[in-house]
Amino acid sequence: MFEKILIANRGEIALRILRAAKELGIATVAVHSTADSEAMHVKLADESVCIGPPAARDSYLNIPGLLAACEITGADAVHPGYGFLSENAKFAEICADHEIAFIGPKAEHIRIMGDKIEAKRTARALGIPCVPGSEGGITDDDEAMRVAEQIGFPVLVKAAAGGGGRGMKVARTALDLSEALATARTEAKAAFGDDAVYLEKYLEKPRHIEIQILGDGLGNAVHVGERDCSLQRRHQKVLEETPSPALNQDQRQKIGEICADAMRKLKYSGAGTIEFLYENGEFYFIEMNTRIQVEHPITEMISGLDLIVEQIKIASGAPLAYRQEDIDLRGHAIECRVNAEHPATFRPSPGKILYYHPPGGVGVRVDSAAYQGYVIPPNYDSMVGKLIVQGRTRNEALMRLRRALDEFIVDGVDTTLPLFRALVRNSEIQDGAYDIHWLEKFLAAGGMDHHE
Amino acid sequence: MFEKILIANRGEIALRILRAAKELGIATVAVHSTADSEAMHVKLADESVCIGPPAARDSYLNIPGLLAACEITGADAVHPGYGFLSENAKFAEICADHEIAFIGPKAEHIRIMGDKIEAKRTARALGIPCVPGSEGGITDDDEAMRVAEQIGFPVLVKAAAGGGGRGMKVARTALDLSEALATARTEAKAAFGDDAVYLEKYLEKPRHIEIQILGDGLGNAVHVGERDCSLQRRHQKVLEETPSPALNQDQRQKIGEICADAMRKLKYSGAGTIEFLYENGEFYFIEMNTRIQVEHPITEMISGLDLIVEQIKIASGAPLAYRQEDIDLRGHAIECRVNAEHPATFRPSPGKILYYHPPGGVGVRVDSAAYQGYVIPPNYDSMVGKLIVQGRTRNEALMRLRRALDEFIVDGVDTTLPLFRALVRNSEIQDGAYDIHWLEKFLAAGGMDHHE
Amino acid sequence: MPKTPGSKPARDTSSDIDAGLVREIALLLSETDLSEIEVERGDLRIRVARQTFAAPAPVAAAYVAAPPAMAVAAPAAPAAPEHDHADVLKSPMVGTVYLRPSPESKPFIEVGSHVTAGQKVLLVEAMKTFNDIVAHKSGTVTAMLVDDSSPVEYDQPLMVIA
Amino acid sequence: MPKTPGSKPARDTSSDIDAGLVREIALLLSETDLSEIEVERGDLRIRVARQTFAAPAPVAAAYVAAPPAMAVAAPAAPAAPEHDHADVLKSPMVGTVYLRPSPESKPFIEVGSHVTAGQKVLLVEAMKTFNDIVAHKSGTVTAMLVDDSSPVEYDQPLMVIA
Repeated sequence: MFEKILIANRGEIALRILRAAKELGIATVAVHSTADSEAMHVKLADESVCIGPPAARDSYLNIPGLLAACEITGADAVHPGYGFLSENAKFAEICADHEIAFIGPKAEHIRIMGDKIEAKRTARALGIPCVPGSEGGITDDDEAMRVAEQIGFPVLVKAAAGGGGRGMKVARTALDLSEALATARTEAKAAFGDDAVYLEKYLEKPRHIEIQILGDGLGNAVHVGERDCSLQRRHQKVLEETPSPALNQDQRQKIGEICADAMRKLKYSGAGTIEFLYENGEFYFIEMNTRIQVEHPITEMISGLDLIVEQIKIASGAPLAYRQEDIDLRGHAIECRVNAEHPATFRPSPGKILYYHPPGGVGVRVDSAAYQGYVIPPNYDSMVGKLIVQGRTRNEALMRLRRALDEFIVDGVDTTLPLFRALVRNSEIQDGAYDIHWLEKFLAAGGMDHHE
Repeated sequence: MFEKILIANRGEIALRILRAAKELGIATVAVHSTADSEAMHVKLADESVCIGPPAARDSYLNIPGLLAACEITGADAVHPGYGFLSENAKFAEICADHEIAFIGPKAEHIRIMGDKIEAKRTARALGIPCVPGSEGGITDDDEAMRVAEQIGFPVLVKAAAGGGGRGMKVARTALDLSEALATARTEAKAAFGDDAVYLEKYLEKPRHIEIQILGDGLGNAVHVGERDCSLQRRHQKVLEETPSPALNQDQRQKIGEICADAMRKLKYSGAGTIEFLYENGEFYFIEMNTRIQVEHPITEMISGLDLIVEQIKIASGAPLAYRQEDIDLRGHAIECRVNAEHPATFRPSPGKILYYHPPGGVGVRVDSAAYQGYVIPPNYDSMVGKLIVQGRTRNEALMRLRRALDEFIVDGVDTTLPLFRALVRNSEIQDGAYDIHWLEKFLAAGGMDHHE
Repeated sequence: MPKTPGSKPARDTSSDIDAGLVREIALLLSETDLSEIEVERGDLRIRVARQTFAAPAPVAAAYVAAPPAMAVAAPAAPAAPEHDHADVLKSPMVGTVYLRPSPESKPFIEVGSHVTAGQKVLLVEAMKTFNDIVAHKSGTVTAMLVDDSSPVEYDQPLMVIA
Repeated sequence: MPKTPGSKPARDTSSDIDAGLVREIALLLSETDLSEIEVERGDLRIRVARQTFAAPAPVAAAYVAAPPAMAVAAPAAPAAPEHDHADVLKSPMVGTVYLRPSPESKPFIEVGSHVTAGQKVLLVEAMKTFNDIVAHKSGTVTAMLVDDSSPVEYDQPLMVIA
């Protein structure tokens, strides 16, 4: 096991990693920019090192600075958290070159999954379901119809050379197809000088469902259930829950096993998340994140695993201590990402927290680096903390979330707490009847207009 | 189910009950003395009623005031918490007379268990093991030896008419017995004018182990494992854990089943705790508490049950929704009672909390009615709150407790946090090698002398 | 580090600021239990503040369903400070207050009535029992703070006898 | 906890500001139990404030094992305020500082040395690379704030050139 872990991150995830290290009896080094010298994890760490000015490129992304900090403190491992250098294959390699353990997967796997095309190719090869479509460009209408019927309507006609929505048309039925093809080709020709198009399955109201996996790099891997992260605004997850209200036990087990099996084949090492769009019972691979994710606590709540501890153990060379049949998921968990933003306009609200009182009691977990008197700097993301609740049933979790939200006080800055207080009282959320467009529609329809 | 619950208590248990009621969608009425108008549960309750001046006898023990508060708010149930009126059979009866549900057992069972002699008689009749001894007074040495050999040495020779330690002698072996008998008789004669003595098993280093039970009053009952509450100071529990480091699975199951079976025979209704002294593999009944206990959260952490919710459901007439085989205890939980007292002298320290920051993160639960700016009144007990941790193993729970204690900040008053920081680092505590005398010995030996 | 706001260059002369006025306002704030006084006239602005640290005690967040219109808790607090403490007759118990002996009767007393110490002025019903509430001093009833048949808390102001 | 040292007058060097007025307002704040006084007139704004409650920010509790004797964090804070900010040469990177080109050599400079802006005065090693640290101004070295071969943080004061 490691002697001393350097935490190459900030905010709540830095504190999360610090807590895991402390519970393992491992010494901690906090690194921080000049803007973060008052951060909670800096105060709690065994040692701290200032590595640069506020701009992330000069501090949290400053590889020489991080390695120098390892050198002067004698840290033998680095945990990159999420964001920043967590999916930087070069950083993982440089750490290895300096004989510092990178707590994350092999650089090779970070690199593959960081390249959209390579990731999809790899996923397909590993048996992970992807969005079906034509293999290459299509010029012939009859061929297009054959492919469309094979993948099923609606289909998306896309310029092969395209991007940014230009030359994209949806054909909802066979009757629409030739017109969609013609229009897409004309637009593609005009925009890119190339009228080749390809077809892809079009998803109208997908959910975002992701599978948590753990592998030990020795060919052992398990899945730890799914997370439903469909409540998003501008592609940012807002509220996550597990299990997904949309899946049954068979579906969960099937997609989970596909993912775990893929990771066994890949000899993947560490924690990872395979993200899917889900519609009408089918899963479609989006990408794989080769790091811990913001929403990992809900998986911890229902599995009893400590995912950061697992990451550390795996990075230290330990094989998985459990097999798939040992993973026993129980109850229901929900996470709200509480941001320092106006709950209706989402205008960021950095500044000083004048009063802070997190909720407590049974089934409530708060992962937050905030405290009364803490100044949320304007330089980084606006997360104040994560409120996580668990219950034996989804209803119990929702009722618990409601009461916990009502106890949570953060004064001095705007927060998104009122948004969650509205969501937890919304009947569609209560019914689990939402997709990735739901939240933006709710906001556009004035769902938060009555907020003062 | 009830429409509105009046919470006839204060402090953290009042908040605990409020949280459970909110999660069940039941309206809440907080009652409070004039000293508690700023209490958190008063602020969070749907309604609040001031029922009297600070003295408990005029407020929290004021039965007419509580009933009037029910009347004017229309509450249809009362939760008495612990302490105050929670084990007052008369209050339970008066509630019934006023058609207000008392969330607790039948008055009859409160009364039986409130009478030491009656309780022991009932326990014995129900098959619960009690301290073995002679049935009545013994005058003959040979008979004494027979009884002593039957119950096993060491034995305690007690004046039948006695009390207050007068006429009590320990005989560690058969060789000591006749001298002990003679001395006890002489003392008994001198003190009480009666030389009749009786014998009882003498426990040298017992642990305090208690069994949580739930019954529905219809003959169904389960046990929810044990709690080891051996760490005590002046008969006050300080730190509790479950499972007990002293029991194995067979012992747990055996004593648990005895208790559950006794409650089935009794048709006990609600939550209750059967307290034992435990030594050398044997259990000896002390008393039964017919209410929720301070340390109930550790049982919740390993069972997944919400015991307050269960109390409410049972009081509303619902039969138990689970059988013994459905109770699945997992992992390990520890509770620290954080009091506003000096950690070495235990001098109470009421006053204003100037800064309050509870710990967070995985496996940490804080049940506390404190907040920054809250004034701990001098009128009641000194509890600031309870820190509860859970882990998959005892070691994980201990490491988690250590890091959570280091995050916990309560400024403005003295607290016992430093005591717990010392205990969690003590090797005997880590080994689970403690009995009911351990803490007082630790303190007497200067265990906290180095505390500033 | 939080930068001090307003580091813009100052060119104006400061001599027109009346230091005495600032002092007076500051002392005024000190004397009172206010937390902030701000005075503005033309381009002159004076603001004095005190962090009373009336720590925003945990309160049910705004979204909490508004409590049912319950007369019990609300009136007590605002009403009290307006009257001399010694003049306020407070409820000795929790219950329901009655201003008249029976629904058909006239009220025991009304605003303007003269009462003598010990005189029955109200009833509070608790547990089906009617409890006499008597005047704590002699004087004139200058304000009635509760309505007939309304619930009252312990220590809730009932009327003012001045 | 870090108490705000007395008062914090608007940060400016303009000679137009009546220092006496600022002083008077600051003293006024000290006298009273107020936390803030702000005066504004035209372009002039004077604000004095005090953090009345020394909010004890979360700190590792007393029982936390004392951190290993690590020279990195500690010296920076106390050393800095003693010197005029502009005179302090700070580390542009995290690493290990060396006062001499090689273990056998003499130090680049010593207290009392005269240096010219741009002159190499120290080395900071990071990732096996030695980086020249040059004087940010010309003057006399009046204090050396780090020891040879000690770890330094970003922005940590290294020496004073006055």
